Formats: sequence, structure tokens, C-alpha cells
Amino acid sequence: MSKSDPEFPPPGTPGAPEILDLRSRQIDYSRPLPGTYLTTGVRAARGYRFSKFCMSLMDLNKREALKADPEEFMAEAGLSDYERQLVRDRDWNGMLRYGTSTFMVLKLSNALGVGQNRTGAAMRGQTYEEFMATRNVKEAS
Amino acid sequence: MSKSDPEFPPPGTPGAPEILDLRSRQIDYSRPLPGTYLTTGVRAARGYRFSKFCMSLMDLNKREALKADPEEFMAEAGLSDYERQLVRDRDWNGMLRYGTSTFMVLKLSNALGVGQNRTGAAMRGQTYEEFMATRNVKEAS
Amino acid sequence: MSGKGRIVGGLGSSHAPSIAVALNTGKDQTAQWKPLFDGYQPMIRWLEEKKPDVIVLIANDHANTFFFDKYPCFALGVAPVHEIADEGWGRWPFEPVPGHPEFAWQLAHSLVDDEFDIAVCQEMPLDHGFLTPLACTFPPERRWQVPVVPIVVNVLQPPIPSARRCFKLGQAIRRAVEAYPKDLRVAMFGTGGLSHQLSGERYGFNNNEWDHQFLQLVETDPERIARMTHQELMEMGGADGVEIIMWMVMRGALSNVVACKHRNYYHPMVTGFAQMILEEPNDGLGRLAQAAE
Amino acid sequence: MSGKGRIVGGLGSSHAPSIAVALNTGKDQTAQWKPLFDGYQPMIRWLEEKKPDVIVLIANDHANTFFFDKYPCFALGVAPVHEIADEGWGRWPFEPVPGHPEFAWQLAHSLVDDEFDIAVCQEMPLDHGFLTPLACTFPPERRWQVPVVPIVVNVLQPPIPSARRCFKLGQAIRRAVEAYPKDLRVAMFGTGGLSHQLSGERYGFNNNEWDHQFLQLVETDPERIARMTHQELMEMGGADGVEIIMWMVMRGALSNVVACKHRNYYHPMVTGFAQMILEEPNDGLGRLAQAAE
Ligand SMILES: [Fe+3]
Ligand SMILES: [Fe+3]
Repeated sequence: MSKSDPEFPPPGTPGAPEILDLRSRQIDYSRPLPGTYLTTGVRAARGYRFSKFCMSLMDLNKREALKADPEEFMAEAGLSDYERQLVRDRDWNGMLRYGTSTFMVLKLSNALGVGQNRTGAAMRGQTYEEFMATRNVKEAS
Repeated sequence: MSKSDPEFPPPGTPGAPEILDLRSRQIDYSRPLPGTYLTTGVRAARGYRFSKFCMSLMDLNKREALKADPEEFMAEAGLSDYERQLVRDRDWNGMLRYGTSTFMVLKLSNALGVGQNRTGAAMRGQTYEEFMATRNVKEAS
Repeated sequence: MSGKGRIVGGLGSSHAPSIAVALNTGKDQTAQWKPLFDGYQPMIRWLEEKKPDVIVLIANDHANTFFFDKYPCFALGVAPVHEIADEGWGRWPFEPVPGHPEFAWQLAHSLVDDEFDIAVCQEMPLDHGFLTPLACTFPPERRWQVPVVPIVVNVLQPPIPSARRCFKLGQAIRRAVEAYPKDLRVAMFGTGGLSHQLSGERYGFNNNEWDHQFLQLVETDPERIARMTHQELMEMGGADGVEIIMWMVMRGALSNVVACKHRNYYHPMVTGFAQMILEEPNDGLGRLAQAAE
Repeated sequence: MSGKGRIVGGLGSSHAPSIAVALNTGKDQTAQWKPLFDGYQPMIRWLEEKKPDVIVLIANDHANTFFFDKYPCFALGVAPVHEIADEGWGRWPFEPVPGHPEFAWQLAHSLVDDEFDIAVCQEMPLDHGFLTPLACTFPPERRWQVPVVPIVVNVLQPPIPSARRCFKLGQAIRRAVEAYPKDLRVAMFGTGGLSHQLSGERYGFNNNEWDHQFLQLVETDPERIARMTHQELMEMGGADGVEIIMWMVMRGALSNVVACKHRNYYHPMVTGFAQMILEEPNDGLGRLAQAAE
């Protein structure tokens, strides 16, 4: 199933809602931070339903339901096709670009049994071992 | 049963917690408003449990439980003797003095089937008819 | 002004659950209620004529949307749609109210950049504080044609913001509007008051003279109100009359000199009800633009 | 100063869930963790010596106490006791933390009077942002001997307050303390940072040089940090490194010239961990009092 969604098409595709980025006088939009996705302005609005989904996983019962039958759980939570595909693909950076807060992505990856540094390694496009080799303390904490 | 409470004695009685009133530069404590009880500072803290009790009555099921067996309902809600007696006495001004917000008292009186202007008349120490006689529009709205 | 947004004027109105009940039960033409609802007719027409793209609506929560576990000082609703709050007896029979996320988020960023520490709310159901002024100015066939950006002000649980702070919030809203990069006609709408007190032996306190004075001052000399403490406001208008500070948010967003196009006052029971239209000069383009023409 | 409250100094510390896990599983003396926990020893002793009556502890929520439906910019906990937040895997094994309602309510009123639009919270469970710095500076036998007034700063969901605004909040806290009518020894405690980023291809970004520079500036020239935008802070310290603005609340409450009594830095994994003690001159009585002696 593709990541297309009539309601919230992926950013940059035709029909995607315009996102005005000239929001904060604290951010210099002419100097985008590499590999960084800030949920400023309406970007947070686009990610809100998905953020709520991640937040619901604070509840152990919800985490177990997700584990038991992810498709059923996502359907019940009312996720769009696009959002479901983000989860199926473990597409952490896609979630961030979509407008999901860092801490929501980490709550979701935790619920899916992926530790923080494994999530981070995947965000970097590295294996866990490659990532750990870049750290001062090399063993898992 | 008397309105004494080891934990929260009525204001002004021996053993009652000191309430520093020098709180807000917006309030002139040397000119107390007659017949007015502001929940400034720790006064709101003293009334917090009771306010939560009133707020719970937003739920229709809770209102029905209160109506069906007030003593049972108040016990389950963990109200102190002092707080229960405030309810038994419909002592609206006592609730306000205790630190309960106006809108919490009105939610409670509504749940007890006492309309806003009947509650207000009682606060003024008048009958409903006496109070209504002071209004420009005399019939009930 | 570097952007293209403009403020076309400000409305003021009381709010009360009884107004929604009267409206929804068809009592608006009774002897008791007609003097109030007549006061909304010029506002209905003004909104039809001025055609704002968005209304910034300022009201207080009445412990329906927030509770004292976590009570914000100012809260801004940025949702695409605002749900209707349940005040304990079921939701008011109104459709959810459309928001304006794009402008609302810009406003949120601008206000925080201007050192207003607002809570930003992606879900903030509206209670009668918002709904009664809105339902009275948008008759059923026009609901809800204009999106609303709601701002909640704490007037319930001290500490509450000063009249001065509310006035400054309005000024900051104007800066955000004038910096907005797209054409946008904004109407301000302050609600609450006038004199009333719903608690204690002073229940039912009113002060018609002060209410009229307030309406005069809010038009011609809002700085006088900005200087007043809560103590003074409550002495004059009752404990709950302090909520007129929410008219000051509306007034702060307007020019110094505005045209009062409508003013109505009616005091049937426990609250001094008032309505007002303050119009910006030159359809919101300001005196400078006017002079340059 | 007209009151009798005084600020005796400020502490700074990073916060992280991994710290609580290391502490509670007895790993604090392992090679990996010892350099961090050693850094807390002088802070433990300083708190024993300085005997504050209350700690104003500044941290951020990590979407455990608040959600984005209603997200405050600043929130102040005035409860008698602060519960422990459930971060989704059960509560941390800490006892609830005592508050200081009397001082906290005075602070709430003073801050709102000073035009800080804080949310006032009568129930605000604390997450690791508060709990890890606290657990590290209060060993089990001393938990929780000093009441805590917690302040939450939004660093999660833009718009977030500027470094300047946080610095000003600290200055306003000092005014409230100095106006407090009773003897009260207050310690400030700012938490968070230093450099880290937990998202995107830049995950794991750190900048040890900037971290050391920050520690130097926060002691000697906080105005330099107050001038920095979020853009600059994030370029230097990573997207999540922006949370050092919470150290600025602590610093804003201190005198211009303070004595740095301790400074530690350790960077094992993804976060630059730091600790700091900044002591007020003359036990918080200030330079004027010192001169008069
Ligand atoms: Fe109101
Ligand atoms: Fe943090």
C-alpha cells in the first residue's frame, strides 16, 4: 500500500496543503538545520492525529493491542493509509517530516520494541553497531 | 455532626492553617469587598479537594449517584466531615469562604436541583421571592 | 505594516448561558429578552458588510474546558475545528465552529515571540462564553460562515491577568495581524461582563452607572481602564464583573481613535448586558493610508 | 528588598531517563556512569551546607504531564505534594515530592502581576525532567527533605519561549523571593541539556566545545546567551539542546556576579551531561548587605 492520503498527502506532493514556514522570529528559515524536522506552525497540526495515536501508547493495554494486531489497532485508531504505512515502514524520519514531535516518535518506537538508540541509528541511516561506534562509551547502556 | 475537621478546620478557628492574604498586587486587602470571597492564594488550595468533588458532578452519572444517596456518594468521594456538612447545610457561603470557586459552588447547587438565582438568594440570606423583587425583570427567566 | 493582514474593527458583547437558552427556545422576541436580542441586529449587519475572514474571539472558560488542576492564564485555540464543550447537561445544540489554523499558528508564534506565554491548544472545546456571543451575531442561516480563533483568558482562579496585560495582548495581536503575509480581514470580539457578581452576600450586585462609564471609556479612553486594578474593577462592577478585562484584549488591537457604530445596554436580571461595535478608520487601512490616498 | 526571602544560589544539571535507570539499578559506580555521578557529590554537599527551605526546580515535561491538546508555555506547580508521572512504563520508584504551597502561590501571584502568563497547576505530576536531577542530589536517606516548587517550560512544541524570556522569568522569580514576607532560603535549580538531538539524520549530534562555552557563559555572561535565537542555540547544540534555556531561568534569578563552586562535564552517549553550582555572594544577602556589615 502506498503512502498517499487524500486528506493529508505527503509533504511536497501535488495537492499537499501549503505550509507557510515563516512562523517564528526565533527560526531562520533560510538556514534549515540539516537532518532536522521542527514541528513549527501548521506542520504540528498535520501531525496531530498521528501524535495522539503515539500518545495513546502510554497505556500498556494499548501497547499490547498494537503488538497483538497492528493493522487492527491502527484501523481502530482511525489512522489514514499514509499514517499506517509510516508505521509499517518504521519510517521514523517520515513521521518527523509529517509533523510528529520527537517524543511522540520515541513513544511509538518504544511501543514497537525498538530502543531509543536503535531508533536513532535508523534515523541516521546506520546500523546500530555503526552508530554505537561513533559514541564515546561504546557498550550499550 | 459539627463542621469541625482536624485536617481543615474552618477559617478563623484555632488550629486553622494560617492564610497569608498579601498575595496579589491587584487586590487591596485593606479594603475587603463586602460579601465577597476571593479564592486568592492558598485559600484555593484548601478548597481544592472540594472543588474537584463539585467538578466531578459534570458527569450525569455522578449527579444521579449524589441524588440517590448523598451520604454514600460523599463518603466515596473522600470528603471530610467539614465538607460533608457544608453540603448537608447547603451552606453556599461557607463553601466560598472555605476556598471553593464560584463556578464550582454553582455546579454543585445545580446538581442538587437548586437553580442559580435560588442559590444566589440563599447566599444573600433572602427568599427567592425577596430576591426576585430586587430585579428589573421580575418573572423567572 | 509589512504584511497584508488588517483589523477591520472590534465587537463587544456579554455572554451568559441564559442567552443561549432564550435563543434556542425561541424566547428572543419576548418582552424580557427582546431588548437584548435587538442589540445584536446591528452587529449581524456589520459582520455581513465588513466580511471578516476570521474572528479573534476572546472569552473565558467557566471550568468546562479547563479545570484547576492545570489552569492557563491565556490559551489560544489553533484547531481546524473547535468542538462544543459539555457544560454538564449535554452539549449546546450548535455545530462545531471552524477555526483558522494557518492564521492561528502564526498568531501563536508571534505572541510567544512577543513574550506572551500563551498555552497553545490543538483541542479546546468552546463553552457558552464563546458560543452565546457567536450564536447571537450569526443567525442560524449564517452559522458558521466565518472561522474563529478563540482566546481563553483566566478570570476564574486568581492570579488572573491585569487589565493592562489584556490590553497589551490586544496590541500584540495587532502586530501579528499586520505582519501576516496574506490578505486577511480580522474582526476582534471581546466578551464578558458587564457588572455582575454570582457569589456571596453580594450576589446580584450591579452598577448600571459604572457599566455606562465603562462603555464610554473602552471606546474613548481605554488607558483609564488599563490603569485599574482588579480591586477597583470588582468594587465598581462586582467580583465577576472583572471579566470586562476581556474587552480590553479586543480594544488593545484597535487604533487609538475608533468609531463607535453601535452601543446597547440592558439589565434584566443579574448581569448588565451590553453590546458594542467599534470600527477601524478607513476599513482597517489606518489613518496613514487614508492620508496618502 | 522589602521582604525576608533570599536566593542562596543556583544549581544546573542535565536530566535523562537513563540517569534514573542507572541510579535505581546500582550502576552509578560503573566505569560508564561514575564520571557523571561523581559530579553530583559537590551538589549533595552544597545542599546539605546551604540548607535551602525550598528549591525552585525548572524542567520540561516530555509529553508525560501535558499533551499537545493543551500545551502551556510556563506552568507552575503549587500543590502540597507532587505526584510522580507515569511515563508509560509505570511510575518511577520515588515517593511523591513535597511542595511549598504558601511560597508557590505567592510566586504565582507575583509572576502574573509581573506579566508572566503562567499556567497555575494544583496537580502536576513530575517526570524524569524533574526527578533525575532531584534524585541525584538527594541520596535515598535525604529524600525528600527540601520541598520543591516545580516550573515547567515548553521546549517540545513550538512556539517555545526565547532564552531572553526565560532569563526574565528568573529575574521575576527573584523579585517574588525578595518580597516574600517570611525568612525563606531559596535555591534555584535549572535542568536540561546540554547538546543533544534525538531526531532525524542529525540524531546523536553533540558539540562539546559549545557545551563548555555555554557553561562559561552561563556563569560569567548570561546576557550573551539571552541574545541567542533558537536557531543559533539549535545550530550549536542540536534541536533538543535548546532546552538549556531552562538554565537561564535559574541564572536570571541570581546576581550578576556569582561564584562558580563546581562544574563538571561528561559525554558518554548522546547527551552532553553537565553539572554546576553558582553561589550567591554573602549567603544570598547580596553585595550591599555585605558592604554594610
Ligand atoms: Fe464569563
Ligand atoms: Fe528534557
